[in-house]
Amino acid sequence: MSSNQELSMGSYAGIVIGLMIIVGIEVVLTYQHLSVRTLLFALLCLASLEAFVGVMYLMHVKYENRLLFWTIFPATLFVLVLLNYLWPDAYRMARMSLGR
Amino acid sequence: MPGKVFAVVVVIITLAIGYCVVAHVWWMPVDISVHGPNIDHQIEETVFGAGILFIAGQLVLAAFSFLYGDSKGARKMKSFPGGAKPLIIFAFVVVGIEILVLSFVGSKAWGSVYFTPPDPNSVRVDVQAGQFAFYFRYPGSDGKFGPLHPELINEGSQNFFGLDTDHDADSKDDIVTAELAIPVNKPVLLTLHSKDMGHSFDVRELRVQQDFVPGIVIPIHFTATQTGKFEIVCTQLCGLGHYNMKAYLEVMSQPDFDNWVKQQAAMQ
Amino acid sequence: MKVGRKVVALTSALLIFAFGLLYSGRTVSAASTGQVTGTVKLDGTAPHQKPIDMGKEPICAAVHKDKPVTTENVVVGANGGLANVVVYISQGLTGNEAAAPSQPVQLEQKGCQYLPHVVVVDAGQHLKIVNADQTSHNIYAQATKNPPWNKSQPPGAQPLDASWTNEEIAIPVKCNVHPWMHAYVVVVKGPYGVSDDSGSFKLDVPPGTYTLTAWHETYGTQTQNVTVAAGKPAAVNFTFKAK
Amino acid sequence: MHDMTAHAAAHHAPPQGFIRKYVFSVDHKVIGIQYTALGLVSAFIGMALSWAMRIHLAWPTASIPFLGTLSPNGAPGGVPTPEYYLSLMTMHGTIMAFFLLTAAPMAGFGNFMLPIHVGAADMAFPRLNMASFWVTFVGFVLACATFFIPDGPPLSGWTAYAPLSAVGAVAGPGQGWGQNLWGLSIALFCVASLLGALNFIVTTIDLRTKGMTLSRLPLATWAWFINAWVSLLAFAVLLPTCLLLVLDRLGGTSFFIPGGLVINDKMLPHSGGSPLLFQHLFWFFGHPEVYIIILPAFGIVAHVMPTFTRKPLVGGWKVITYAMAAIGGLSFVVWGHHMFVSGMSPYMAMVFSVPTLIITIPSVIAVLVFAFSLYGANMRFTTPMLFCLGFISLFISGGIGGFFLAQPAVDSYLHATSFVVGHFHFTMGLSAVFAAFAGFYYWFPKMWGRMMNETLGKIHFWLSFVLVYCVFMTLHLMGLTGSVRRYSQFVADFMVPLTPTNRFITIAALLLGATQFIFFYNVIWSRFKGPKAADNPWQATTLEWDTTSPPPFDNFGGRQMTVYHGPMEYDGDAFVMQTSTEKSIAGT
Amino acid sequence: MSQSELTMSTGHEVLMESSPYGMEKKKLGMWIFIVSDACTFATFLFGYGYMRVGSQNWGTPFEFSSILNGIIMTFVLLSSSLSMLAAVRATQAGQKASANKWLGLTMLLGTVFAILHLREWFKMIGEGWRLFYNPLGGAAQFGACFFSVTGLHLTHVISGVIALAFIARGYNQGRYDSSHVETAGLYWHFVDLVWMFVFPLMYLMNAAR
Repeated sequence: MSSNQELSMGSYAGIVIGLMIIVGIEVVLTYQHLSVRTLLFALLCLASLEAFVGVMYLMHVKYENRLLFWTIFPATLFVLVLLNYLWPDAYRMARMSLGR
Repeated sequence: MPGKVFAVVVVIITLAIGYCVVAHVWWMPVDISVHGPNIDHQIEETVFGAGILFIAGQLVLAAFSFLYGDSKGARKMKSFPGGAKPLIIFAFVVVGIEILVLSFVGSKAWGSVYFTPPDPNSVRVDVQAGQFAFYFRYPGSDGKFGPLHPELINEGSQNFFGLDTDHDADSKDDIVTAELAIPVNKPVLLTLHSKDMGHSFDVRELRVQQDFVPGIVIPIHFTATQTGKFEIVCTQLCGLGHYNMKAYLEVMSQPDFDNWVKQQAAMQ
Repeated sequence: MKVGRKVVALTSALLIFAFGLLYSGRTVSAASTGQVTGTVKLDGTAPHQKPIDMGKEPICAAVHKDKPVTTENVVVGANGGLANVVVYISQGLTGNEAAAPSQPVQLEQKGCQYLPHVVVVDAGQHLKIVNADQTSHNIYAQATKNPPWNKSQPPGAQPLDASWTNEEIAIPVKCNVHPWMHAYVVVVKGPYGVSDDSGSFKLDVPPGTYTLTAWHETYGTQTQNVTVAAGKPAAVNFTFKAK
Repeated sequence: MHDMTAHAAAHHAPPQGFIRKYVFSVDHKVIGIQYTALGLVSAFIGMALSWAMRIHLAWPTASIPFLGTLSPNGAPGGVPTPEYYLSLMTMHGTIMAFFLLTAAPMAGFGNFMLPIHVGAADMAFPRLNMASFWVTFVGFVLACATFFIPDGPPLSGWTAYAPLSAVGAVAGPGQGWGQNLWGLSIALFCVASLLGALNFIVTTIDLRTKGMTLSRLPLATWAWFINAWVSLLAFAVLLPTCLLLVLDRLGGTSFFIPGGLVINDKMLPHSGGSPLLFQHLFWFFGHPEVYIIILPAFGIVAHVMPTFTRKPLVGGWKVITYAMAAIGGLSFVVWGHHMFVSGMSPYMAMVFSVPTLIITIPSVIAVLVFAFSLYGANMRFTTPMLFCLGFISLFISGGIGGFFLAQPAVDSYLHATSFVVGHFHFTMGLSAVFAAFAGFYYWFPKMWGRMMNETLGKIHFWLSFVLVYCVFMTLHLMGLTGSVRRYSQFVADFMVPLTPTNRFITIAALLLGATQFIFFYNVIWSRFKGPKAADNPWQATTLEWDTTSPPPFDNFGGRQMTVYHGPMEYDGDAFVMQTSTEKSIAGT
Repeated sequence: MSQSELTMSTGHEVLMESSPYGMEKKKLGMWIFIVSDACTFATFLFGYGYMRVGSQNWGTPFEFSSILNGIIMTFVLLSSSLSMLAAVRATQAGQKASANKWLGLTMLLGTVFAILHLREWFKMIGEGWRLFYNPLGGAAQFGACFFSVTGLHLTHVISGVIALAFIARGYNQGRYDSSHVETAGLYWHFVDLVWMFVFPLMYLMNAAR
């Protein structure tokens, strides 16, 4: 079976607690009166970090075959990046709307 | 035998298509706008470039089908000299050049419509598309458009734009017509907004086509160079009357336009 | 077992008798018809009716080239009579009025206009819709108390048929393809009268006391009570205030 | 490496009983035939709808037989009303694009052939495979049910643009429950396609028999594999779009409906949404969808042609596979060219125009590979081969339209004209269908164990090929006049003179439809009375010709299939099966 | 019906190409499902972002109590991931008893998450929030985006709990082995990681600050 014995349960617990700490940081940041844009950027970075840690460690991708990493991440990021083509039209919608 | 028949059929079809395109059996109407020639030039260039690729492709297919039919004797197979490399080079080079040319020249034509700012003193007309009719609004003598109140729209009493002439000073002199009249050789700025569905403002002769998107106002500008009566049609599916959603664009000389506006104002 | 059979015979006899009475009852009172006549006046100047620009449909624009068409929200005759007012009985119906006329009422689409502008049908009576134009119309009856009804009628198609069951005082009818085309279908129970250009109307009503309601698309409704004696027409006049 | 310990699961015994064997079967071959049958039924329904549309366009007052009885209020007396014409068009597009063109070549032939091509006994997840067919079938039933509900079928086109499709019954006839059922049907189709794509990917990766390295995969399998990835990511975006659309219609939300819309003098209780969001999300799926339709066609032609040119494709498996992969990848970057004039910001137009032009390069490479593989061949003109040649010619004609519509300036004139209709019918409609015909004639002996009649096949090809050009090239070139698509009648002044052209197209379309019955008759007759088919009637090399036709329940009768060669070991009349240990004669 | 069953029916070893991913086909299938489900969630979140950018008065309605509730839910879900890992470890080690314990704990935590979430939903519905009504006068789109994104996630959590129940039952009857439990674990971690995006974007971005 894929060798997933590298990490003991204790270290898994450490990783999960680490994720909880990141969530704590996110909450603290929320109440720091940042501008919406910087808060959004910070939250997205932290959430992506959590997701990356979660996928690599909790879901063993770090110990699986390299090809799995190079299949799931490019495919998902490809769609995530391309969906960003929406934003110019979202702002266009806000800027040129009839005020309704 | 079938290979030769296929080759002949393909050649006949290719020649027929070539004839239909070259002889302009179906072709664009004469252009009457300033930015039109750019677009026409772009279309003719694409017809020329893509046409050559089309004819070359079909003739190559016909030639191979003609030459390498099913000869009963067990002939020795010949593979294409150089394998696939020349094909890839051809694809990258020829199609690549065509892409660069088309996109570079094309951007100029596209830019002339969308990236050049409208002329400040152009004739401004507010166009509203609703389920199955266009209505046009001229600012009237004060040159300002009154605010729109969608809740006041009442087709029965011809209040198509939802103007509140009692309270809004600017709306009092706005002129609402079902026909778009514009002066010739003067820049025109249309602001397109939709009442309900997605519609589209398409005048073939003006080489202008722009969708109405409900919720936002889209400005387009052009200058007509010829007088005459042209048809505005809706090309975005908007429901059962889509096929009959049209209005007329009348390009007039400046004096005709002025007294047309006066005449429409009297009829409000 | 014998009692059961006797009971059955008795009830069926009763039924036949009741049905007979009901059926005959309807025709008994048809003979003595009273009449209500009157005029509808508009107090004040009629609001300016905007001319309709049919530029979109050249076929219809050509029909009206000489006489431009205006909106018909308020149609005032020569002597200030208000047209298109529907007068009907809102209370006092005794159920023995004349049966609804069987032949259908016609609503015609001619020159991209509905003729007549206000059409009245009895509940359950059929409306025949004719398309006399060379262009397609779609008839959209935006009923609320009845199921909405939306059908297209290409040029030269055979007449469409529509009927509404429950009473609805004004069903606005429009054509989506020509947004200026508007009409009203008024579904009433019992006798009704529509005021013509001079504002006069006529109702055939059996004798009795009734409340008459007059409805107009712009000025709303007014009611008046009236008692009708047999053979002597009762006069009722309405006056609407022009805002 | 595998956990080869014995599993407690029921082993792969062939099922007994009619239901288990033919209806709820988990055998990939039965599911493949079910998908192909669904595709054939959709083809004939779609064709009937297109007949009704064409007759109405040519003779607007003509009474179309059966239509009056099929839907008395949609087409009283057989003459379709404008809204019913739009409903016919919408369902023609939906049924053809989804239930025929996406389902038949990919899921139909793919389900039947992929496991055999890779030498496996069945798909990786057989029960999931059966589930995805039945979800597609329910979607198909929902889509057809829209004809028989009082509201009638939807009329917002197969693209169902936002306010018209999202606002509800107030938008006009057909937009009531018809549009709801359409949304649910397409959502179900997305779920089924996602499960199908997942099955294809895992089977191609994990269940290849000994020796079947990726470089020896048959090219049809490569196409289905790449296509599975494209449809996995594309349908994953269409599913939420359909859910949001149904939520807009039934939940009262307004993701796609802006504020201030007035219909019949009444303000709609929606605000905050944007039709552009729907167009972006739909076309993010929409353009990969048209490549989902054409990639299996590339795969089938690349698989069938070497058998009849008796020589490998020029450039071997690498060039065509990389071209297909490039097309699959680029297909996600180009969707904006559908929205040049539909309100998207004009700056984005340039951003989408360049990749759209770039995607023509791999397409041209693929066509060149197909065309130049005929060079020096000794072609055997069987029906599948003729259909492959037809595919190449039609794809060249279709691809040319792409050069025009990729440029925003040209598209501003040609958008939503019948030029576009001709373009996508050539690429999606005809090239994909001709390739599907090639696949059908090629694999019919293997799927049903009987040979199809060659003369009927050739008649079917020649008539279809010529009539197809008459119908769709006329439609394509007519678009240059700017004649607008999706019009139920031609009342605009510049379109009335086109009526003779439309009559010509209609007559040709009716004849084209009639020729398809030759094919249908050929299928039915050969299925029962056709001559028995040998194991390898076409002297082909891939694994499906290495087993009996039709193949037994576990495809190879328990034999251990070991692969030593690539799929294109042809040299004139000599050929080397993939599993034979002889020396390779074509070096693949 | 994987290849290995074939061996039983035909009696000899079926040789196959080794999978380049070197993993069970169940796990590979689950990974590919995760890719497509991630794109589905991404589309919902992009729709939410599009609505928020396009609207004028979005409003930030969440008081600290809802944020606190959100934090508790996040911790519950994260710890359920931990217990899931322990369950997988136990099944691989063959300890049936502790595997059942951990699986039971994971299901319990999942149910707690669902209950907390539904409680918050009903509180909001009680306050007047509807799919398209904002009692605080902000953009009415808030309800639509909130309920649709969290609703999709909640559906995934609930179906995850039900799937875990089936897997546990099958495991106890010996029909499923540790690879099935590990695949279910992958799905569970994925649902947890999607919450890592939903919580900040839906709760923290709308916290009244």
